Amino acid sequence: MPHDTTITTPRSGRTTVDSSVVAKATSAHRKRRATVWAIRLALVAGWLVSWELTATYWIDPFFYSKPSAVWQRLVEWFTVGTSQGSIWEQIEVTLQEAVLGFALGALAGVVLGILLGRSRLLAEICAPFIKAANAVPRIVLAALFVLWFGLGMTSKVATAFVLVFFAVFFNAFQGAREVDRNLVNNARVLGASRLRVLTSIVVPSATSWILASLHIAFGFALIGAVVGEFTGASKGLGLLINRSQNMYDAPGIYAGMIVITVIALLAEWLLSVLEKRLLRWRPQAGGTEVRV
Amino acid sequence: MPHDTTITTPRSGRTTVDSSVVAKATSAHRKRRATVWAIRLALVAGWLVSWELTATYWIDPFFYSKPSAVWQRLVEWFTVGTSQGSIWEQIEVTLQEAVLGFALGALAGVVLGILLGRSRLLAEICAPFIKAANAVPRIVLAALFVLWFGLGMTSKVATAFVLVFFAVFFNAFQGAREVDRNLVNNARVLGASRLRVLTSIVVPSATSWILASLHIAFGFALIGAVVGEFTGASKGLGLLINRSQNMYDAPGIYAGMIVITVIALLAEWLLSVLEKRLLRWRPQAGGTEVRV
Amino acid sequence: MTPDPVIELRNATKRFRASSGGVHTAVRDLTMTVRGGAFVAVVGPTGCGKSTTLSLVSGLEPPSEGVVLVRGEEVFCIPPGVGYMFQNDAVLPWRSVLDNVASGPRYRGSSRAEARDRARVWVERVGLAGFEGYYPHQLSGGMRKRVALAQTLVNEPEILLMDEPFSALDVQTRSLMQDELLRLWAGSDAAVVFVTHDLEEAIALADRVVVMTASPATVKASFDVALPRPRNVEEIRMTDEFLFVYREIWDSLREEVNRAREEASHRAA
Amino acid sequence: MTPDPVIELRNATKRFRASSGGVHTAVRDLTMTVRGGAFVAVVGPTGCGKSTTLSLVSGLEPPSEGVVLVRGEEVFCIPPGVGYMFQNDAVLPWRSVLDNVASGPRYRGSSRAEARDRARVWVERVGLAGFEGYYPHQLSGGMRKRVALAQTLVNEPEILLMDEPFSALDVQTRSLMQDELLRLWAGSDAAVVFVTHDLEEAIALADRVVVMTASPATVKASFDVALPRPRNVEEIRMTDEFLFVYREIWDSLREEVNRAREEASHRAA
Amino acid sequence: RDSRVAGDGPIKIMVGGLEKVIYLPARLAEQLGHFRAEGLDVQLLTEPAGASAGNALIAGEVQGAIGFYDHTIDVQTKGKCIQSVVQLADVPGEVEVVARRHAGTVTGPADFRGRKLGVTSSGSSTDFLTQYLAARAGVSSSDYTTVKAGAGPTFIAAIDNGGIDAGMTTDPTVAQLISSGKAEIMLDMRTEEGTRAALGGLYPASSLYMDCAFVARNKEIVQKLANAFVKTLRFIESSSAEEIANRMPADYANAGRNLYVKSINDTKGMFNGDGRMKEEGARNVLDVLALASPSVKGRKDQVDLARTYTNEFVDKVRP
Ligand SMILES: Nc1ncnc2c1ncn2[C@@H]1O[C@H](COP(=O)(O)OP(=O)(O)OP(=O)(O)O)[C@@H](O)[C@H]1O
Ligand SMILES: Nc1ncnc2c1ncn2[C@@H]1O[C@H](COP(=O)(O)OP(=O)(O)OP(=O)(O)O)[C@@H](O)[C@H]1O
Ligand SMILES: [Mg+2]
Ligand SMILES: [Mg+2]
Repeated sequence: MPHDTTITTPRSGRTTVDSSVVAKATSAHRKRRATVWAIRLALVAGWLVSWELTATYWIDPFFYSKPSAVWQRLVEWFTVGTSQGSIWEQIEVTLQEAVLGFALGALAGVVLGILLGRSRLLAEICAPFIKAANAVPRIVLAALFVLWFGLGMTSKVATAFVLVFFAVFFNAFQGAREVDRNLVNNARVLGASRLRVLTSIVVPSATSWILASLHIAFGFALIGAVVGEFTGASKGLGLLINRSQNMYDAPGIYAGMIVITVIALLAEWLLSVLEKRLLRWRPQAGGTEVRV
Repeated sequence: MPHDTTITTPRSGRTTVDSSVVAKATSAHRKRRATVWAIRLALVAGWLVSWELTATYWIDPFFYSKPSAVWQRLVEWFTVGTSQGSIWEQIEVTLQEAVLGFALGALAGVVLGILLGRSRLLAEICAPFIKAANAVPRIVLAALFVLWFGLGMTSKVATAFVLVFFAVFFNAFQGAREVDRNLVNNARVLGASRLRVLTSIVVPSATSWILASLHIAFGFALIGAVVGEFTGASKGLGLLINRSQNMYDAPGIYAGMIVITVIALLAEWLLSVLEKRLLRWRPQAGGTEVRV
Repeated sequence: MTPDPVIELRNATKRFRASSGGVHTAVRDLTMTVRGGAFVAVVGPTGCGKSTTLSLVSGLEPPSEGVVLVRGEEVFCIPPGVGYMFQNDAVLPWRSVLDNVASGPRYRGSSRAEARDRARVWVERVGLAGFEGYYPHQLSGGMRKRVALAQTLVNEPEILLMDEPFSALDVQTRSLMQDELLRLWAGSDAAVVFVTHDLEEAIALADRVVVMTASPATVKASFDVALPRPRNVEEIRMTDEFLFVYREIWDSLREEVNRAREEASHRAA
Repeated sequence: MTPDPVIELRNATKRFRASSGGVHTAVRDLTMTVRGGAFVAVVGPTGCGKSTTLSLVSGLEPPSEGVVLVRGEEVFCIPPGVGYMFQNDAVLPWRSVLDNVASGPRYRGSSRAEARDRARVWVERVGLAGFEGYYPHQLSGGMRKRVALAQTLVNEPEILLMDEPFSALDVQTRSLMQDELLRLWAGSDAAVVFVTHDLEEAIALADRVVVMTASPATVKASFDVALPRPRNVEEIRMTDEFLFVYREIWDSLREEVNRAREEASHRAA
Repeated sequence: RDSRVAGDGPIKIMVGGLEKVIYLPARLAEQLGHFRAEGLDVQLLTEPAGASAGNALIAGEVQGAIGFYDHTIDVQTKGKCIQSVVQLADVPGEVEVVARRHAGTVTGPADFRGRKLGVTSSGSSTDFLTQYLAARAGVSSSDYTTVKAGAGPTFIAAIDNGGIDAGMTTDPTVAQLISSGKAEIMLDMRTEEGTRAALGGLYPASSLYMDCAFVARNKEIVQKLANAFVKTLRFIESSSAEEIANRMPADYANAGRNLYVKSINDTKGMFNGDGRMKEEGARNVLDVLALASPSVKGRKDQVDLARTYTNEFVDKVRP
């Protein structure tokens, strides 16, 4: 970060903090990141090696596959393509379903969660219905959605939607309920209308709750899309995995899971960037002091 | 509540609040509850009637079934039994799987969430792995669990476990991160060891986050059990629904969903009782004033 | 000179549902009026119900019995022209100092630029020039209080409710703020209800000091402070009139505080 | 009579990473000693770094440069025998008053019953008898401060760090608490570092008043208060010695406060 | 959305498991270019369960479905009309396998008593056939435990770790189990003799079925489909397993090419080569369902078998 070299002290006249202090702090930070990445990589490597070894000498790779076979399958998919066509096409289809389901589900979850979180009567009335709806197994729903919405994209989006909606809804609801009454009262006295209280106090207050739920929600959206594709589809990563299952292609199953996971991690990274922007106002968690 | 008639005023000598004030407040409270229930029932009734009517005159009950048929199927299950044996047996099996998965998943989620929420290094190292694991479609996992753990209860418990774990984990993690630093510092100065800080400050602070996640988690546990049963089983509600699907028995599908929903609502109610006990210390949300 | 009361409480009673399931009376049979342009200070033992009284006037809480009138009209929602500085921090942690202060004008329909311009003036007046872009967590407790003050004053309220606004400020800033408050108030027609624990502050600022009884709160006594205006808070403290009024109010207050403590121990027995 | 210093800061500097990415120096080159059994009051402009100084002594924050010694040993973790009353509310909302006060003994290994017995005594001493079973949200701000005080004192610390402990109390309770604090302190060998905004309070309580510079904080001047002990806080205020010391410290402090304000506006320009 | 009337866009055919060898003709027809040769734009979709394929068909999501013939009878009892237009096989192609460790003790349906029997899914054709087999041997369905073991790896794992003692499944699962020595064949319903021996008659299973109304209104399209499928069946009849495997997409043999060829070889005999339904077979299916399916039980007389299949189109296919 180039900003690291700016020094802000109210008493700039007396300041003797030289830039070496800042530089040291920055290098300590870099070192830490390097350590973290080293440990992560070591963990991954250890896991892959032990998997490869056990699958070679001990357990049955027919069920468990092994990293080298999975890697081979991945290479094949990305170079030759899959039997359903280019792997990118599959990714695109699944991603499209997941993103749509995510966006709609998150929006609906936030709006309904906040509304119900702020209105006791509505919340009391709706609570049992929402809890009931949440208890409906998604896999059954996925089958129903195919009947209701057809085999097209809609049914997958709907499956992703319900998964995302509930995850976000419950957090937004709780976040809206936990809003500091003081802040609300202050805004009301300052002249905020009910709507403005909602948008300028309740929503920002609930943001950390909502963001916490979004972290898991995109994973859910992907799962929803995959479940939907399992139920009936002509393209998509879910179908690819499903076919691998049916064709005793264990490497294919794991390869498909890896592709999905990588997508989820990318989405997660995007979300983290968003979170950092939205929560700029928050004191950073421990460990931000410059130790020199 | 019999307690409603106790009057607590610091200045009991001057108190002229007669019990009629309390009685009025209590009756207002009752009235409110009655209204809420009336609206809920009206909604349910309206929904059932419109479903019955549309299914009779407009949409195809082959797919959408209708309330009367569903009711008939429910009655049959509870009097005659299902094709897999007594309905109670099915409920017991599914419940057992769900409860076990729920308990283990919630425990693991809370413990890991709080540990990672308090340790920046651990969190940084593990974060991508946990997010990756969360992105693995559960339906694929369910199939893998059957391969790994067999067709018995273990594979269903494992499916329920992963669903519950992630829901709880992310909230516990966030809850542990949001703990007021002041409280932690105070406890440390008062002499609390790291462990005591965790148990006496962090855990209670994160309680409202954790409880929020538990609300959806039991629903997830049920879903996990059902998904597991879909993949392979000899008993359980999931299998019952799957069977109905295979036999074009729409009323059976809906009846199974209703049984699961009712179970989830009962569990939800138990959780609410627990929540009330655990969060006794909290100021109740708005609307608790006695308006007389 | 003595316009109609802008604030009037008539036998106002406020009860809360206690968590034990019983009912806790915070304010009982409180009758009190504040005329337009008056500066009334309220003192009383901790926990007696001072904050609750302000919340009744602001319309944030409805009275359980009795009526609350502002400018002759019964209060159902928040009356226009009321400013309320809360006892607890109520600045928005996700807004910078400037945007926090600009909240009021924004809520009341000003454009963003206009609101910020007005806010900037007030940020300077409370001595926070240079901190416009800071977020509340980057400020000390005292600085946050000043943000809250600016936030309230930027709306130029006609009725100003202040709940221990200066209790977290350092002595110097505090007396500066007190002087500033008096200056601003003198230039306006605002009625001020000022809750404080600091009797000196109460006397130095107010036209009238109201002493509240121990819980449940009601008016115990009301003392006029006839010190000449404009006042310089620092200087006035040492005058004989000041010390006389101080002693008088002090005696009245001490009684209540002792009573509050006794009752607490009684209840425990 | 003059034992070795129990608290010693040698050229202690504390920097924070500012959210802008830069570095903010809160305390700079601070050197200061407190002898065993001494009562030192610390005053300074808001936001100068007083709370940060206490957090260095308590071991909650490590210094960026320099050393902090408690009883001659360098501070790495929280030194035993330290009590710290925070500026912000730090009572546990999920524990009743009694259990909050009993926290310290419980953490230090007492049995539940014993801890509660000790806590009960302290709850009474701070005037909260009868409120043992209340939860913090059911108490007023002042009552919560008293809970925090009892929570700290029940551990009978040898080094007592207090960050504006009485700022939210009403006048009467405040002077009662001040007297109580002096009484308790006289009966112990505890060293007290007492941060306050109230100069009167500082002089009335302390043996020595330390004035801090505007941010970054360092010791500007130190004034011995030679008023005889035992003191009655109420009475001492009116004596000539008191007023003399008051004026002296006031002049020193005023300079810093003005400097702090100027710099703030300079930075803005 | 209702595509029961042929409009623009491709003809969608839902297969209850595109990779299953018993449904091989669907993908093979596409690979051989028979659809294109007929001027048809066919899109093959896949679903894990036969019933879902049936549902998709009835919902009008697809124009055709490839699955077991018995679905046509089942849905008729619920007031729906679908009919088999090309009957791909006269036998189910299912195999009752028994885990190697029980091979000595469980030799026929009479030994089902007290056993855990795997079926692909509860309420599926394998479930009905298992019940029928047991009933013929005098074992009631309450005397054994039916376990849903799925098809594919989960079935193999279940045999492997004792989740089931015996079970009914198709190729390539069977080939996999036999070649790895995990199980042995008890009843082979991939051939006519085996099926007659096990069930006392034929049991036509794999078929292309379509909505009756669609068939009535789009005879040309159905005829073209029938042409394509019958040609494919003839190709299967006249080719070796090796040749067929060569025509399939490479990844179908991901679990091992030899295994795939073997499973085609073992199964290819079940396809009837002409797409015709034999009346005897249809009647036998009804008998099985009347015993095992709760929806057909007691309603056997109300079922109009003539509406569940038609040979009208396959008969018109040029030789
Ligand atoms: N929402 C509430 N629910 C229940 N009790 C309440 C509520 N608000 C206040 N109380 C009670 O009412 C009483 C008066 O509270 P209030 O905050 O008005 O006191 P106060 O005079 O402002 O005290 P302080 O000077 O310490 O701020 C207290 O005993 C408090 O416990
Ligand atoms: N954790 C932190 N991260 C960044 N800056 C901090 C942190 N803690 C304090 N500061 C900054 O350090 C300076 C000193 O803060 P401190 O709380 O010590 O002041 P103070 O003298 O106690 O003020 P007050 O009298 O208002 O309580 C302030 O400018 C504050 O913004
Ligand atoms: Mg108050
Ligand atoms: Mg401070």
